[in-house]
Amino acid sequence: MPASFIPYFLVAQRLGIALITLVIVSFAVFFATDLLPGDVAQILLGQAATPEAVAGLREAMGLNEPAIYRFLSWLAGLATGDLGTSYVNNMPVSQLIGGRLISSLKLAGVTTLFTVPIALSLGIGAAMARGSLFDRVVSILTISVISVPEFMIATLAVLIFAVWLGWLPALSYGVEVDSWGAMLRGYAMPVITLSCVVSAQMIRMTRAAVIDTINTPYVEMALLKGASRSRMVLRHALPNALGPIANAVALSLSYLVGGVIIVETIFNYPGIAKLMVDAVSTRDLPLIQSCAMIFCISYLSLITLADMIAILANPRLRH
Amino acid sequence: MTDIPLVSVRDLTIGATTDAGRRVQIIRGVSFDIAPGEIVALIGESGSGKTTIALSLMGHTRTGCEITGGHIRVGTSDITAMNEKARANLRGTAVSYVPQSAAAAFNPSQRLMQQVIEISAIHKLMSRSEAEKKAVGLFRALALPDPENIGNRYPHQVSGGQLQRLSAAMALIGDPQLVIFDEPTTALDVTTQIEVLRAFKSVMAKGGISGVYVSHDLAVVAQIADRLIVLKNGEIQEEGATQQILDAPAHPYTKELLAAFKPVTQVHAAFERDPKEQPVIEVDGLFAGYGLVMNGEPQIKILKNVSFKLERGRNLGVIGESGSGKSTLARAIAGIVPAYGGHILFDGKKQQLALADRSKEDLRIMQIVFQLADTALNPAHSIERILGRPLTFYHGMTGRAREARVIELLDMVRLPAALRHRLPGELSGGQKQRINLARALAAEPELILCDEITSALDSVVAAAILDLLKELQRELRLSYIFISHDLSTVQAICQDVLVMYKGEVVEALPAARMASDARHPYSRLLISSVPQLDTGWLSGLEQDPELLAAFSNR
Amino acid sequence: MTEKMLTLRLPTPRNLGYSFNWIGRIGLTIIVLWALVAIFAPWLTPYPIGEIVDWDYFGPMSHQFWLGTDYLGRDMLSRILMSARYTVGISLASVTLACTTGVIFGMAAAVIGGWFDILLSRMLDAFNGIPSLLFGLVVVAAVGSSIPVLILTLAAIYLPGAYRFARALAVNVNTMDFVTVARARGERTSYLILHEIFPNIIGPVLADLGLRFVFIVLVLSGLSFLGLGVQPPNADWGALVRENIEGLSLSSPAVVFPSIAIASLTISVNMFIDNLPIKIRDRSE
Amino acid sequence: MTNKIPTNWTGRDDAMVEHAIRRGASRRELLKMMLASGVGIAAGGSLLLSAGRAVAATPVSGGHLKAAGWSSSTADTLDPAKASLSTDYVRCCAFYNRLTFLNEAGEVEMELADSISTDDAVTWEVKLKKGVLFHDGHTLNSDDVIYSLKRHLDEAVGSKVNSIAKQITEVSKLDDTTVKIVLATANADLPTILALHHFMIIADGTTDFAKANGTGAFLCETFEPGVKSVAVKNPNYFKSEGPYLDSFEFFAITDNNARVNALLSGDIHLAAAINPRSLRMLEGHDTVRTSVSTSGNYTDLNIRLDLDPGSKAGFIEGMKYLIDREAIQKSVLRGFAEIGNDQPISAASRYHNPNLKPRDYDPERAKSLFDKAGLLGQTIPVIASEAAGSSVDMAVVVQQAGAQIGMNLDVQRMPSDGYWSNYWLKAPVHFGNINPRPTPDILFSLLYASDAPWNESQYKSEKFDKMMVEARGALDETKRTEIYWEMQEMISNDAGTVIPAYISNVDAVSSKLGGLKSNPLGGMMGYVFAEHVWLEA
Repeated sequence: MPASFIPYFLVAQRLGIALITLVIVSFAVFFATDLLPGDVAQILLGQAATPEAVAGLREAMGLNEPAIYRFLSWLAGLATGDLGTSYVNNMPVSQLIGGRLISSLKLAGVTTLFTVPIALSLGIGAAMARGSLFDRVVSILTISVISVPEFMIATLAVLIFAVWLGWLPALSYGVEVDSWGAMLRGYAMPVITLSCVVSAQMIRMTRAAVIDTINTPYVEMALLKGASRSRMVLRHALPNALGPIANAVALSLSYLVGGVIIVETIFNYPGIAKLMVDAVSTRDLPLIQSCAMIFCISYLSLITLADMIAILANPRLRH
Repeated sequence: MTDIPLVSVRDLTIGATTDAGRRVQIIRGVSFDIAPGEIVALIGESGSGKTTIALSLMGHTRTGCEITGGHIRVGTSDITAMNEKARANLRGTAVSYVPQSAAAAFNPSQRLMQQVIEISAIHKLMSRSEAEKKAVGLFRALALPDPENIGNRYPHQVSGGQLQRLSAAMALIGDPQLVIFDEPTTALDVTTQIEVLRAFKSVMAKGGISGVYVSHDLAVVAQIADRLIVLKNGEIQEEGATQQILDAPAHPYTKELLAAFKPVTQVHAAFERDPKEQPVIEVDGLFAGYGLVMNGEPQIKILKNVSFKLERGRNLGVIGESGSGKSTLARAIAGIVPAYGGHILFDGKKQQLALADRSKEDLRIMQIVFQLADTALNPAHSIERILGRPLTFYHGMTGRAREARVIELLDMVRLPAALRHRLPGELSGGQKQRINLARALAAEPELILCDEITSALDSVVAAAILDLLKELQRELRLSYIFISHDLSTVQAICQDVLVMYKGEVVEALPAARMASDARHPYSRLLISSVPQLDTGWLSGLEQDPELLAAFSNR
Repeated sequence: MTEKMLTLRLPTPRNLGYSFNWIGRIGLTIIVLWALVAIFAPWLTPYPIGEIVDWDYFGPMSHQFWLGTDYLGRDMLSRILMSARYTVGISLASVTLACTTGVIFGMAAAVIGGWFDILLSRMLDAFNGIPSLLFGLVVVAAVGSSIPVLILTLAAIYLPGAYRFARALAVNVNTMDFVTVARARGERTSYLILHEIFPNIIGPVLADLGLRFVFIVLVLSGLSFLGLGVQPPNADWGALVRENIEGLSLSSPAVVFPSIAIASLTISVNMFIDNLPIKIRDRSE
Repeated sequence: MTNKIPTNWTGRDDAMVEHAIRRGASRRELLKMMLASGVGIAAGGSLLLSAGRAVAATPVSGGHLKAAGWSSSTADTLDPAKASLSTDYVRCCAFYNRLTFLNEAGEVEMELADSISTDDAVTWEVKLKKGVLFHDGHTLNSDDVIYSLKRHLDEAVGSKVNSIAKQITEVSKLDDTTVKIVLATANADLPTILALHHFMIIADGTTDFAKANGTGAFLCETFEPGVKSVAVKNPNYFKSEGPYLDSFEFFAITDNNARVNALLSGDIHLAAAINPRSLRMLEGHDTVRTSVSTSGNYTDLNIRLDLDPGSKAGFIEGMKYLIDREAIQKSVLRGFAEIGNDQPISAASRYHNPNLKPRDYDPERAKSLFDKAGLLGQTIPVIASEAAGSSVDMAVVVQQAGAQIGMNLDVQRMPSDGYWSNYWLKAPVHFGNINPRPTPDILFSLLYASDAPWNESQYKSEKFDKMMVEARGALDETKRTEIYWEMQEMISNDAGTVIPAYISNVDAVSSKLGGLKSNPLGGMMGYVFAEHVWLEA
């Protein structure tokens, strides 16, 4: 094939693999759900679940059809872009997810915009000043930050900024995002909390990757051209460290879609993670499936994106 | 030449700190001058400190090292007195550097032009367009193909020889008074090496630029340097005009160096084989390649219909330049790269083509030794473990017996028994290569495939290794297939030679009469390109440009 | 991540032929300290872990209760000491398990390559796609809750990450000549993996392990809400922070000290791993 | 890494409401009047109410209220029949009305019904208020009522009160504003039962509950299950009083701490059902106050009589002595509870048997009992879960007591998820959580009759069953009380349910919030707060 074609080929290949993975996941999730005791009818009725009531509700919900059949019909629907209808409240799943997905993505997006630059600059800084006091402080700091439980950071943030200082709202939800200021205020605390969780890995990986490239002859060559240390790192080391860095960033960020349940709970942010929890606890198969798909897709697309960046950053693969 | 030298170095001492924090002197009181327009060569084997000295002229020392004494003056500036910033200002403008491996010294993710003119950008010497114009001029001067556009390419898109010349352009862009060449041609094929040397020589002469040429290869240095400084263990052994040193070396070490170059006489078979014996190995119509295998054929085909026969006790040399497929041949024979066509007979016995299908015994009798000893030895294993494994694996040796044998093997390759507790990282290049060899011997093979095993070594060390190989051959009735790009080495040990080009054998010759018998134009080109220990050789060398154009891989 | 950060030029005693900088030593000391606490906890605790010793709740530090009391009025010191057992034990066990299996699979994938690699990678990616909440629930439902199950679950959750990481490293090492030599010698895959590749990736792997350890210590407390955690009245540090989180606004020691305990352990583990003792070797060049 | 938090699916909320109608309350007066003169009672209640308000601070109109419950999920619904979480009750109360409801005093008042009358407590006649408009503009009539009541009998609807509704054999239309209800057996409690939140009146033929169409004080502007709902004032509400708020927003903050903090930071005006532990956080904040309502809700330790170890004589009694009720009341519930005496009728009910004293904490006695049962020193698993409020802490308290007498109680915390379907009623020794029911009769028939669907301890006694039926029919008050007292005694002594305490409910509210009365009927003023409260400027 022509060299210039390689990236497209790679993309296609990645996408193919991603699709296969998705199918595997949906099956796995489905059987996992099926393994769980109690079904949606039983759980909906909760304490009021007298046998006959359950039976009646099951009948009405069409839960008596074999599970595999229900799954396949859901899959078939998915193929036509129909995510199915929630067992629990007969609303189309797409409608249930829609808004929440967007808010989840918003949060993830803002966090990314906030965290990535900081994490990268810290990592690069540490690499440049390797072995220096700054380097040590950063590495200890990163560990300390992630070793504080997420829910504690969140609660602390609320206490300080909302209750004691009253600068920020305690709830990230219901903030009218009319102005930039309002948005910043609204997102500040969840973002801070999440950053603490996801940045550590990025910082460490960035530092390692940059240090690896700093030891290469072409960076020494830059030095022998009279380049300043910053130029050496930023112009020569960094571009070649991009691949591994992108990978680390992607892995950390993949947490931001499905993993933010605690933040959603404490700041009452209507995201998709909480939706998933509800779905599982009500055994709402179509909803569970759709959420799982979304998590998986976001994870895979991030990984794929990272690969793409790695490819684009490397002329050898690009040309 | 004026009287005041451009560079003067006085009692330079450079110290290094080991892992354990122990201080060692690696340069011990070195003094020398370089006149304007003069090219001085620093000669010595690795560890002699030649590169360290050269870099110190730019005020740069590698991590762990630092200038502990003496003075370095370049032009009007006192390098040793300067702070890092002032030194940085000097780099690229007053003194510039041409690295050993341009392939590694170019940033893979930047276009060539950008890197070539970076110096002018860093020191704000001229506008970008001027710089580019100047660069193109240098490209032309350095006889680079398509000088207008080559700058737009990425490093991986040009050949090694071209990269090396580009790195020269990179060094010259800032009009330095002094250029440091750090083994600039070691990594190149002989045919390419000639062009590069020519290019260097002409631009240096035109600009009247002084140069420091670091190399272990006397023959190359002879072509380009006015004066030689012979180094060993961080001290100057001998210093003098090139011709004078070549003709009348005073210092024994210099003599030793030269000795490594004495033309080899015909090598005889190591021992008489009895005629009934089968050839140790016979290869017939071998095809091999890499990549995805589709309907029995790999995507990238390297070897095309290679056939040869090697009698017991004789050695076969395989020469050719990078990309000629000689290494692939070794790997195909060893089964690492399974051939997809042809036969391999060992001792008349047909061998499976794929490694996986061969029996332990078949694997044992044929061992392969790789070029780069550092990557061929597991850095995490002690020497004892490295040598011990094949003993256990093939001969089921353990405990005392094994240790005894390891010591024996070390002795065979002329290494002290104490070495067995070391890690590869702690050995010199030569020592590593010997261990590499000893590991092969541990299997007690009948045939050893030597893939460029001497090319990474200093000439003296390499010579020693070759002698070792010969001795071992006599003692152990071995046969070698000796793969190399360097004819003199091949001639030094082989009776027969295969010349390979683009995966095919273009000619098979008796080693002794190569120069006379070679018919195929490529073989002739190759042979004529080997540098001679004679200052006039390069300038006198007549080569058919078409031939060059046709065969040297740029 | 291999290279040791924070190495100091301070002279360090080399009686063992090892150089071990002070940061590494502090780390090790704290780890050992907690390990000892974990082992001898039952003899150290002033009160039974579950006993309500004070009608008041979120009590302050006092002579009677050194670290105050928790939300039920139980002695915090006793609870932290006892919890050390579960936090240290379970976390170490599962992180080791996750990394060992992950690394072995990763190396195998790199060495064997081909379909094995693709398949394994896909499967684990897929597993990553399954929400761990669902996974946790299924585990409880299927096999019930016990410490071993807990350990296995944690390990399972962190296996894919370790795998990905190890595989990337192993792929690089796998291209080295010495691996080819071993292959040409006819070595089995198991040998290639364990003897040729593993020693050369152990450094980064350890560093990675350090980071995972931190996460596992925290996730541990999360699992208890799925009924998968340590059963009451016992708890792990994370759970202690959780159950006393209301005390945060009162800056009660009941929430502060468990957090400190967690931080001290996780940080020291990383300090130790980043500064493992290095054997002193002098280059002969 | 942290997908794991408690799923807030506790059946606990379930019928938190019915608690509102804990006591058959006004039934005596009702009966008197009705039986004396077969005339229905006029709705004088509203007068009473307004009188009550007159003394209270003067209401302020307008404002946007933000209130936070403690649980919500995608299962949130506007279908009264399916209502199960506090959030559902609050919404239903805002958007719909019932035929009757119970005021702060627990007395039956008419809401949509103008009067309810009967001669024999079997056949009832319900007259509807005239000119009550649904949000969609159509006028309330018999058909709406008939549809609303009948759908509870249809299993496909999945009604929570299906079992209670079963006693209704006929609902028929006499005229546009009169409905006839016929019961299977005499039950004078019908007006009380009709006050259950599930019996909200919806428009005839309604099947889509994406938006609410009721007669309530607020119109449903937005409703996102598991997220929030926004309600705006109903301009033509049929009641003379209220609502005062222009609009109110209701959602849930599941994390107790977050809920309290949101209140403290002024992001919400009401934080429902806060953990007594966090009361200390409120101290020193004059912007907030609490409203406590004592309730009959309880978490009980269930020991099945039909399984080991419960089947061994003495074990259950032993456990009743082993449980340290004071510790539970003081430490676990922080004093916001009344100590219980192992039977379901709390002191708040007029049928509560005061002679029945709670058992003392007496480990020694328990020890001898266990010894007798031959269980001493054995390991007995005790199943608890976050699902049954405070059960885990209670379990630990018992466990400690057990440890002192060499009784090894192995507490096993199970996931909230699916607790009710997987462990409740099933495990030999487990915790449950029961919400109050309007009448002793419902409680008994639901929990202790031999054929009771939720017979937590598998208590079976023909005598008990007989007494239950007798009491239901017994129209003489003292007689009935007598019977109920004896039944309580039987449960307390013989049943396997250990009921250590009745748990109160604590709401924290902004001091701006006016009109919210501390309400004996449950949190958030019995979920009807929206139409009664106002925001001080």
